[in-house]
Amino acid sequence: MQGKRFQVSVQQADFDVSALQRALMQDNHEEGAIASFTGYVRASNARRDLHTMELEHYPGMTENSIRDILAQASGRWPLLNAGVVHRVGALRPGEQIVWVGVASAHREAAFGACEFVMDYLKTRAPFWKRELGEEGAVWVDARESDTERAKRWLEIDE
Amino acid sequence: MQGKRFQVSVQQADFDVSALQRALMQDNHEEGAIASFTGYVRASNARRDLHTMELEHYPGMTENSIRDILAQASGRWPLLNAGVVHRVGALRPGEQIVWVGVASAHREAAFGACEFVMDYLKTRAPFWKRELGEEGAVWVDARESDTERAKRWLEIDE
Amino acid sequence: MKVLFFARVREQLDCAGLELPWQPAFCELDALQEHLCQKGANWRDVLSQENIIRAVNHSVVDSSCVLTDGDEVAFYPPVTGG
Amino acid sequence: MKVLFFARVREQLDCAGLELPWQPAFCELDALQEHLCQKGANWRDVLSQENIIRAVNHSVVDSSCVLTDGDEVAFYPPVTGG
Repeated sequence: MQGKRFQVSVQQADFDVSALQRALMQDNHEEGAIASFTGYVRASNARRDLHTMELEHYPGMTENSIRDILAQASGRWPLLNAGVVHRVGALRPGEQIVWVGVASAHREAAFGACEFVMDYLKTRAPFWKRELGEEGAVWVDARESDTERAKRWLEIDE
Repeated sequence: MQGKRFQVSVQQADFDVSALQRALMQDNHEEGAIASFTGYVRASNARRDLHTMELEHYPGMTENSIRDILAQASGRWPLLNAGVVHRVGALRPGEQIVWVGVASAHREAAFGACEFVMDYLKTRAPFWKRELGEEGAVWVDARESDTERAKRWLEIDE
Repeated sequence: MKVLFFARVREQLDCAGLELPWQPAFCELDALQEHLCQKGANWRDVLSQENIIRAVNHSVVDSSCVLTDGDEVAFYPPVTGG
Repeated sequence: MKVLFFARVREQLDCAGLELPWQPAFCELDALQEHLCQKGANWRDVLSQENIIRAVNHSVVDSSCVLTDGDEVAFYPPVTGG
């Protein structure tokens, strides 16, 4: 088995999920499964018509915290490769925000790790969303349900 | 909300996950989340060095059973769109076998449905794998662990 | 009536399928299966395997069921796709 | 010592960050925070919000901790990425 590779990118540019997924494959074809998640800017919102989503982050810490999340995932599941791409800046409805991809020999590990990384990314990585609509700019509030989902993994440990 | 669309394809040709994922998006940008799974032909095997994986299926029933699995998933989760592509014929190590993609407003539904569809696909859809290696051709045995994973969903119902 | 065999079952029978003219004896799946078993010792061995799955008109059936003229019946081993 | 503010906190303070010359009084995170609160009523209001998260050298800290010259400290609201 080749060494695990973690690809992390925080970028303004859009990304191509096919290319990202291909980059998770090794030459020795050990991978049987890739689970991936892509998050998009939704058009509808309880409060207003969204025209732009602005994403701010904490350069340096963002990359470190994502690498830490991937390292935790690879301690829980037998992963081969994993990658995270998170966009920052101004995004429009329908645009891709985030991609998480996890390659493993079998699907159990790939699915588990992909969901774990998303749950931790949502509650740990220093990104902040601001919605710009007709009524002006509003910072998005953290969701209690995201905190609860991330806590599940601690309960599984006990 | 536009109507749910289920895309099902059983084909010899390879597929592009970016194009498949884009096809799950609607014009009204209701999607916040796409979870996807891609299965690959693994090179290593307990018994022999694999050089070709042959996939046989039951034309007609295959497509019907996949549509039935997608309909069951959309009864369990608020899905927007979903798609399944499954290849048949002769495949080489590293090649893509299957893709499942699920779009929903939020990630909980997308992840849950994607894993459900894979578990049911593995245990219900009439596909059979035969491995060709140095020692000849061997039909792949069904895995007990796949049956157990599919049963989880029945237990969740109770 | 169309009868199909897949994968290991098809290989073991050396037969991908049969077109059978309808007979009243085929009005039950178990009866059709017994009719096929009478084609020879190999047929009985193969079709008596414990894990054989039976599908009627593209739906898996867990026990015998009523058949009618024009039905499509399939016998196959546990599936291994995905 | 570098102090950074992000998102709603940055906006409320109208300040993205400060470079502070090291003082022995900054040897604890709580003491540094109290020093910042003394910059004015608005600073005290904003930095006293219950859900403020504190990070030292890119790691979130749950309680006060020892600081040393050259540390990077950040104050920010709950994260909302992904």
